[in-house]
Amino acid sequence: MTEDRTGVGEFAVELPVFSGPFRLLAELLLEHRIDVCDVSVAAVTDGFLAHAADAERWDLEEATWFVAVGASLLELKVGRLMPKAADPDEEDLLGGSPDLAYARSLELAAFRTVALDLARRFEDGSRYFAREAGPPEEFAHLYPDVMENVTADQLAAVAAVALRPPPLVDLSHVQPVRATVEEALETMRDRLASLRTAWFRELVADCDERIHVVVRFLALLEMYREGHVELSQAGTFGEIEVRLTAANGAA
Amino acid sequence: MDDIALRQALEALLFVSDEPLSAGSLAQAVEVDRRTVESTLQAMTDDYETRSSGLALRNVAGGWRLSTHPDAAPFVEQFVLSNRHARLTKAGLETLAIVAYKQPVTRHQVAAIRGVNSDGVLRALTDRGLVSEVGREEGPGRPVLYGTSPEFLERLGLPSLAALPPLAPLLGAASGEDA
Amino acid sequence: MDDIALRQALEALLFVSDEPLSAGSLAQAVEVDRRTVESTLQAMTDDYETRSSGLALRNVAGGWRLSTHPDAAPFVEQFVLSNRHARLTKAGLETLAIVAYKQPVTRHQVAAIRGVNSDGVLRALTDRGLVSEVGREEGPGRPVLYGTSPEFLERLGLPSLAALPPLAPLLGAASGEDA
Repeated sequence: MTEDRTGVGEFAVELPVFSGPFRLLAELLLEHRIDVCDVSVAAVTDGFLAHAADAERWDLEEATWFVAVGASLLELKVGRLMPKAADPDEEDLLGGSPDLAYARSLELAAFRTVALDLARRFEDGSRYFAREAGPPEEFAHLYPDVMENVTADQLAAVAAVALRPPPLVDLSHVQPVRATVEEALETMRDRLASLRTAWFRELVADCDERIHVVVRFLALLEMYREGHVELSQAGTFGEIEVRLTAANGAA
Repeated sequence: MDDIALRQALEALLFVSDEPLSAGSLAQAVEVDRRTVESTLQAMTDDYETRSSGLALRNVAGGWRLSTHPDAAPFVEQFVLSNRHARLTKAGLETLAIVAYKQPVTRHQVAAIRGVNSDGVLRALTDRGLVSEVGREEGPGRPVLYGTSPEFLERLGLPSLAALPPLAPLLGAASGEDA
Repeated sequence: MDDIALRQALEALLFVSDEPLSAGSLAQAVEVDRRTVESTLQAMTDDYETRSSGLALRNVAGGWRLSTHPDAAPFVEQFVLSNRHARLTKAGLETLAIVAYKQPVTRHQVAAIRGVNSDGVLRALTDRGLVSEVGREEGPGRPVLYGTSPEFLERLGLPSLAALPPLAPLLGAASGEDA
């Protein structure tokens, strides 16, 4: 593996689908020119770590860049790997013709406008409450057989609607990694508020999985970027000391 | 709240309720003192009568209840008899479905699921012999537990409760994207 | 039957029904000609309004429906606590609009217009009683056709689908805007 020490992105990777500088690979992946599923992010990471070990010093900015790109790739990959509901394919949706696609986008815009009008009418309509109690009980004797037209399937359908748990909040649009970084940020702020100074190792002691450690590290970088913590490391792969900055401590 | 707004609120509440409402609970709902509510209800009773309304307000055992006026009873009877497709009200069907699938279940649990007080509906279903008291729950107040009756199964032509259509496939089909 | 008796009978019938009643079926029930029934219902609608009743009569979903007056809504809402009036999501409204204007329409057609799979939303709208299966399309797979339900019109306070705001001017406006 040849390495150019001018920048972390220049380190070369050797993969079945690509060999060359990592920065180029990252661009190709982000532009969807290479399928992210054909790339082992772990192998790329190993390459980066080997490069970093050879490097004379650990450059935090370069490391951040690598982690950010790595996170994007993981996110892309997660997006590709997660099962999705069987959507109609793109060609179906666009009808195959750009003109038709354009006409449909106009149609959808019209429906969205109308939907606003429907929302207003629903809002007005929701202020009227109809009576569902049926005839008062003095008329109950007139219809002895209330079950006449009721079927078991009908009951099941009604029960399913009544008993269905409230829908889960749809998180599909949230980037999973970022959401977790926010949590990790909170955790790190809480810990450091009491500890003030800690080893990174201590801050991730309760992490069960590597992804959690990665996410805590990202959170730490975020705090560093905002000047809330200072980081120091004795040497490559040495212990990372995390210190709450004075400004932050005063808050 | 002025008298007109008070009457409006009381009439609306009595209209949607499927059982008698006490003056106390109505007073609480409209946030007006009970005495005022009672005298207003009395005045409303007379009003329905004098303006020959199709409705009648009555102070019965459990409280105040809006009902059809006796003069209109022949039409209502005929209508009820001819209206063959809607014997069990929506409320009745929903309550019966909940009892069937959640039994044994308390009044309170049914109300929590439906989002409305369901005492009247449960009583009507009990009167019909479709639902029955099957025991009491352990714990404070020992509330009555309801379940479906053998007659319920018979009417549906089912050998046992186990023969009710499974709910899981219907529940499982719910998607993350809701309307 | 004189006007007072007719009003009384109509009010009582509207009170006991749990769905909108057409002028025709009301006319049949009270044995009065339809035209008289219609003009009486119209006069009653105005009456409820002018005398600040807690009730309101509306011509919705192809029939007449008695309900509480919107002015009393805050009290009723508190009392009923129903989740039936829960707001629809954007996706729900959009899908509902498409079904309303394109009905009868298949799942696939809805998805093609929205550009996303809409099975979950359609399902939720069906559960909420706003959309229903209205048939099956001829052709391979015989896909289910969806349409809006009478409850949809009732919730919107519309007498019929013809009363929906026209879509054509919006399509024109949208096409004039940008490319």
